[in-house]
Amino acid sequence: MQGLEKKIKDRASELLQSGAVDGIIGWEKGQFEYDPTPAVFTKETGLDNLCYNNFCGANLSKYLVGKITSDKKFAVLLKPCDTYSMNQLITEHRVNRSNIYIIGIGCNGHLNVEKIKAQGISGITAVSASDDHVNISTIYGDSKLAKKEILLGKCEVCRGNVHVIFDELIGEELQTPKPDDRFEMVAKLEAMTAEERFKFWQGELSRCIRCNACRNACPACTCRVCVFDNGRSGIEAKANASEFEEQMFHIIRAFHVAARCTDCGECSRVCPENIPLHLLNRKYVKDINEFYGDYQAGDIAEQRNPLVNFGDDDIEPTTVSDKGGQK
Amino acid sequence: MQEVKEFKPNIVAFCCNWCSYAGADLAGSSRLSYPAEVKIIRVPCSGRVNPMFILKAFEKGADGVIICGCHPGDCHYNTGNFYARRRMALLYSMLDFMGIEKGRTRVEWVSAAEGAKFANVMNKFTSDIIELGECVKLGDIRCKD
Amino acid sequence: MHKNNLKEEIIRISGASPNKCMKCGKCSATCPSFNEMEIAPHMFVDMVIKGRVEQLVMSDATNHCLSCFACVERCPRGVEPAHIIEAIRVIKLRQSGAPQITPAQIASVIDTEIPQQALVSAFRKFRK
Amino acid sequence: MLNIGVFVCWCGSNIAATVDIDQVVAAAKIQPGVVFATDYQYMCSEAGQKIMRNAVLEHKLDGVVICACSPRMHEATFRKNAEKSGLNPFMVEIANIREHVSWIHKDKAVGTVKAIALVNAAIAKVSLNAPLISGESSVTKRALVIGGGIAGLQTALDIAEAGFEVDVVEKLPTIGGNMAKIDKTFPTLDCAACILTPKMVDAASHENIELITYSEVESVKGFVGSFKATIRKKARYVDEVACTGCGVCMAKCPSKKSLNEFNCGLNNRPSVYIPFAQAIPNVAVIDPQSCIKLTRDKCGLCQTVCEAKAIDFTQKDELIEREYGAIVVATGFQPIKVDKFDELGYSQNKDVITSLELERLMNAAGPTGGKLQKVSDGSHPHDIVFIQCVGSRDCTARGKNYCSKICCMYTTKHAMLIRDKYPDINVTVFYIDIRTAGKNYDEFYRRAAEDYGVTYIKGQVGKVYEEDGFLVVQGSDLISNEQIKIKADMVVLAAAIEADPSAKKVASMLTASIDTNNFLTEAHAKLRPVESPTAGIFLSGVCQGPKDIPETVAQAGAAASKVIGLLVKNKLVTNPCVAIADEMLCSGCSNCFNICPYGAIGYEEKLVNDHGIRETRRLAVVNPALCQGCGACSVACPSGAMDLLGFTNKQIMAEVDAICKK
Amino acid sequence: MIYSYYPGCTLKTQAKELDIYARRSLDVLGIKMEELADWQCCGGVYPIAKDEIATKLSSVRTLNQARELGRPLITLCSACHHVLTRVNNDMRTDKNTRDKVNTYSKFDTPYEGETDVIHFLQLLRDVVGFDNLKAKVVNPLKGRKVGAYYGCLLLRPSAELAFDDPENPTIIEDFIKAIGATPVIYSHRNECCGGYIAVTDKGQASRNVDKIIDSAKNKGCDELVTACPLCMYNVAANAGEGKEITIKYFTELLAEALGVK
Repeated sequence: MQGLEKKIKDRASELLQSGAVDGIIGWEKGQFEYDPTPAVFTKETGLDNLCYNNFCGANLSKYLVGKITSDKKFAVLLKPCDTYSMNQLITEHRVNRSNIYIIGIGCNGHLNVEKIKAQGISGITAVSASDDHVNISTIYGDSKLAKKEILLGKCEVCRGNVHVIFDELIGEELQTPKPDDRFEMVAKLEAMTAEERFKFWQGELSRCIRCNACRNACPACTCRVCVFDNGRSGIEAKANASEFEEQMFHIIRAFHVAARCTDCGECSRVCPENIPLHLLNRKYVKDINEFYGDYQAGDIAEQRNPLVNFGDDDIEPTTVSDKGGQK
Repeated sequence: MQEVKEFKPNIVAFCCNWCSYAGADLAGSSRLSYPAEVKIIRVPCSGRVNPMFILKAFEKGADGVIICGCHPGDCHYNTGNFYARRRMALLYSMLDFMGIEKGRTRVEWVSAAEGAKFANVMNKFTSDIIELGECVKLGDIRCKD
Repeated sequence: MHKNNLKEEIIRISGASPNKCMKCGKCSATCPSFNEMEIAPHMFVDMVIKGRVEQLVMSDATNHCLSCFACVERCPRGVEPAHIIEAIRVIKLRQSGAPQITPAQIASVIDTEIPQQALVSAFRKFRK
Repeated sequence: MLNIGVFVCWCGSNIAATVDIDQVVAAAKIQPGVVFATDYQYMCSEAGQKIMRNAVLEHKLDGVVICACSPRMHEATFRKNAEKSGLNPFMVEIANIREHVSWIHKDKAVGTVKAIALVNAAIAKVSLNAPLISGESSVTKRALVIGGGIAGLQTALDIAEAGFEVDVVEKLPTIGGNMAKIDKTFPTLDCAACILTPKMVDAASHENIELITYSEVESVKGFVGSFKATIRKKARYVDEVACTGCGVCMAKCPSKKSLNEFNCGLNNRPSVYIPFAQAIPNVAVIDPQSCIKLTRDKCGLCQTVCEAKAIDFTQKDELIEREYGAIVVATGFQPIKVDKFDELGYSQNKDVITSLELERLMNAAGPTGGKLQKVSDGSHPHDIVFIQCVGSRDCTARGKNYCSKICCMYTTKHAMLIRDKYPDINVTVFYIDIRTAGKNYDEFYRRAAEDYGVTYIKGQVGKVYEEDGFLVVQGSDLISNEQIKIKADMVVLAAAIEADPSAKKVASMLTASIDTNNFLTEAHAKLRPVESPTAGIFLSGVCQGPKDIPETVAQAGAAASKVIGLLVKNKLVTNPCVAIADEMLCSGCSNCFNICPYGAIGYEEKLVNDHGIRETRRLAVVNPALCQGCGACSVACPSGAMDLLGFTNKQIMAEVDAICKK
Repeated sequence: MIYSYYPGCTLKTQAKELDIYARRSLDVLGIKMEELADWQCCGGVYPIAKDEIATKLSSVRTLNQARELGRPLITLCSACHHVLTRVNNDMRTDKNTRDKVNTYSKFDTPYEGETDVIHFLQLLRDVVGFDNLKAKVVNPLKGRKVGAYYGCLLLRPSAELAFDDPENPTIIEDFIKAIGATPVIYSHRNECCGGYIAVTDKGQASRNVDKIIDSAKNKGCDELVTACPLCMYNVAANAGEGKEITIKYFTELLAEALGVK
């Protein structure tokens, strides 16, 4: 990983120096090993702080949305899964492709610090990972954890090491984690009774504090003005006034990104209440695959998504609601 | 003697102007009765029905929401009901996934000539909703008096 | 039983819809037992509509319907005359409790070739 | 806040009998914004409209709610009235308390409660209405008629006479339709060919009419005033211009075993053929199913013998694109297949035929040269039995619910013609009811019974079977209460008629609505009988429902006059209820663009000033001339930037609110 | 695949031929059919009255047995086929009957009409295939003019029986052709023989049968075949003086053609 970071820095430096780009969108070192944050590097000198480690899970593609009207050119560091979001943004004209230089970088899975902490580990000073294991140095000593246990949710269901769009690749040889069945949890919920499902979601969504982190992180939530902030939409609301509004916010949010969501998992990653929001999106992904044939948002640019498309013999909503989840 | 208050559901029917609203008119002019709990909102096309409308209706106290449009292939605007079909299939599936009773939402295709079908659909839907009872899962805390 | 109740009972038991009849006579045109029945199939339907059901219950015509379903098959309105006739026969048996056939009678008609099934059917049809 | 006026109509007793008008008025009065509420016996009458106009002026109303019948009925009336009083017509909303309340809820208390809810919804909506201004669109001065039977031809001729160009698209190789097969017409017994063929010639020679035969409309796009149609002209394998119609190819063609469709399959025709002698265009066509050259690449004899060099085996289907201002559907009918009614023995006995087959057997241009003879052996029949309502008035899966309307009269015509020409033939008609509503129709039927000695038996037939070389017809004689058996040499079945199978596809293509029997639906059963609910689409002939020839011709003329009324306009007023994108909210994501069926949404790079930030953005722009107002885009838009005027998100939610308030 | 088989009462007694020849023929045709272990009487006639539930129970027990074996149920007797098919259809489509029967019967799983009831002739047509049958014939019945006598119960009501065109059936004629004989089509082949009326009014049965025989002879039938013991009985025993005609079960001709009679 460290070797890769070096390569990225060198390349970034070259790009800035030559004037090929006006800025690099990457991750900046935080206070600790495990809290790098997305940042724009416009000066070579700042590149010292650019990092690429086991905690660079954030999807940077959305940061280009804000640059759509800029006449400057930016390079962006994208892991394989992030490139799907980029492709989708290009399809929806939410970024200006000609002003973007995409550096596809290799990935062998990123870690969830909360999961590490949950194992009772604190005072982390350094983390190094192999394909299977992670060595964690702390001020109290070292420990070794199975990597699978502490991966980010989205890495557990990794979609592979292919960059669907890029201008150049660095470190693409890295081995991405072997994925679990990403629909397992959705299927498990489907198999519950309606009552159980209701209880489950009530329990999860009642924790929502409406901080909008999910919305802000989501690379599909790129509306200039969100419908919930649009005074003419009839559903504008700054905060949840009732349990109903919690449900409504999340149903509408999931619906608005349905068929556009690349299943990048950012929503759940950033949720301060650890609500598994990605399950709502993933339910739509699963339904869309089952109803209209397999579809992956962002794997090809400029394709019509299933919600702006139709077939003559599509499944009837009545069939869907009559059948419903199991039981 | 204890008075048993009969449950009167609140049902919103979104009907497209060209087929289903006309079908409802035909049910009217043919004097085919259906429950008065069903109240129709005219929209140009089933493709105009935003999932937000449906959720809003539940929030405001609806116990059932039904969308009626032209038969697939016969949409006045060619394709509106095809989109509606996909949107509603996904929305209904999500409501079910969140544990909301699946009978509270429905889509039916009713042509301008199907007055009898309109009445039948509304009779059936209303009796289904009565069986489900008041909608409490959606709009838990809505004002009740 | 009041005759209106009787009419309702016939409709309930038969599951048929006499009001759909458009009086075309196709049932009677089709019936192989037409000449055996003092009341023809179309009249059964018509008399049920008009509520003249006592006369039907009195009649022996029900015992000559073969339940061959030719009228049911061909009726353009889906009226199912054979089902109406059967309902009247059933009501008649239930009301009177008097079977149209008794084991004692069997001896006289029985021959060596008669299949069991004929006896089973006849007993099912004519007794309660 | 607007000043809203509410006007509750009694519709005589139609509404007032089951809705408490006073309560509705009282409830409306206390709604926010309502400054005036009243009721009147007939709001749509001039007196009623005047009440509304006066109130608008007196109370300075800027929003009006009419509580009356369906908006599909009188929305336009009240909008026009609003305009007269200086109010924007789109500041009027209708609460439908007739079709949706008073006519279906017998309990007055229940009806009143629902009426109040609907009125409140309309008030809630109108308080969010904004004045809308209609735009204009142009009219292509050309009409398309689909179907070249008597209905289509009459419509085309009338439109052409008014000076507009008309294309007639006919799916068969010749125009003429079903009427061309008929020998005589009721109740005058004049010769069908003598009426029809001159019309066919007129159509062919009219400078404003183009006949596009052996062709089908494949797709139609656009809207009233500017439709774009794609027409598939099927390969005839014969050069339509070069062919002289000499018929030599027909005589020489060695493949002569194809059933002659024009004669209902009663005889055969060659693979290269002219459908009938008076066909228009009078040119040959090759049947690719049976032609030896086209199926096995042998023969080609016709090509050799054709002096005009008209045979062209390489011909391909051709696509023609045309623009039209109006489209007339005249797709007609066909008799149903009667082999599902085999108790009547159609598929088991050659001498059981349909009425249309009898028509060909009695036609001088038919397979027997007009000599009535048994199909089985060509002998002279002595007893002919007609059976009415085969498949008509039949609510089972094998029949049609409706009365086919023409059979009583044409059977009477057949019976009379037979008795007239062959007095030795006994004619019996089994009927359920004889329906003769029409000028001189009942007189015609009585003549058949009284003067021509046709025997009419009230009752249906249960079985037709062959015995000893005769047909036995076993039926009911309901008057004498007998089951009777009649010997016959021929039995003629009055098969129900059904909409032509192409009607369903055509209706779907035109987004014209269709009923459960595949007949096209009229915009209003009484007031707009020749218009489809879809603007610019008109109905002519049996495609709308069973009709005889006089009715068809009358309706064809009516459809033509509606088309002329449309084409004569230079501009049409467009519906202002169109989509509109909010520049401040649009993200330029293209969801709406992808979904729009009319191509009405485009994108522009536009300089915007968003709270002081000036930048150029990619924004959706709706072309109001193209937008038809379906609103599908407004749902595809996640931010709510796209909305639909007249049916905005806020308006619909306000209605939802009002309705759900308990 | 193995088929379950429901013989019914009469096939064990008066109509043994219908049963025996069917079994022998199937051996030749290579189809395995096992008689249900303890079948009950179908009830003889279909209970038309909507409120008669008890009279449907015995049929349902049989149908449920077949379901438990998971095999289609073959019938031979027209009456049994008619009753089982229609009761099965009620169990599929009529909630009232289904609920009441299941409440009473207490099967482990409620019966909902899962069993497929197939008449032996349908088996020959749809599973064996008449062309294949023809190939197995060793003794074609050349020159025999055979009339198919369908009667009423196999064909009607066609919406439920879905056996063949009720007014112009062809299945038995196709069968006759396959075994090498010449089918004769006559008008009264789908008319009722009188059925159980023979028990109470022989005269009526006789009058019915005579019409059928007249119609058959008129068209040149030498013999009739049937699938129904009632038809067999009425034609054989109740024909008027001088009207008699040979009538056999179709399975007898089948066995004869296959050389196992």
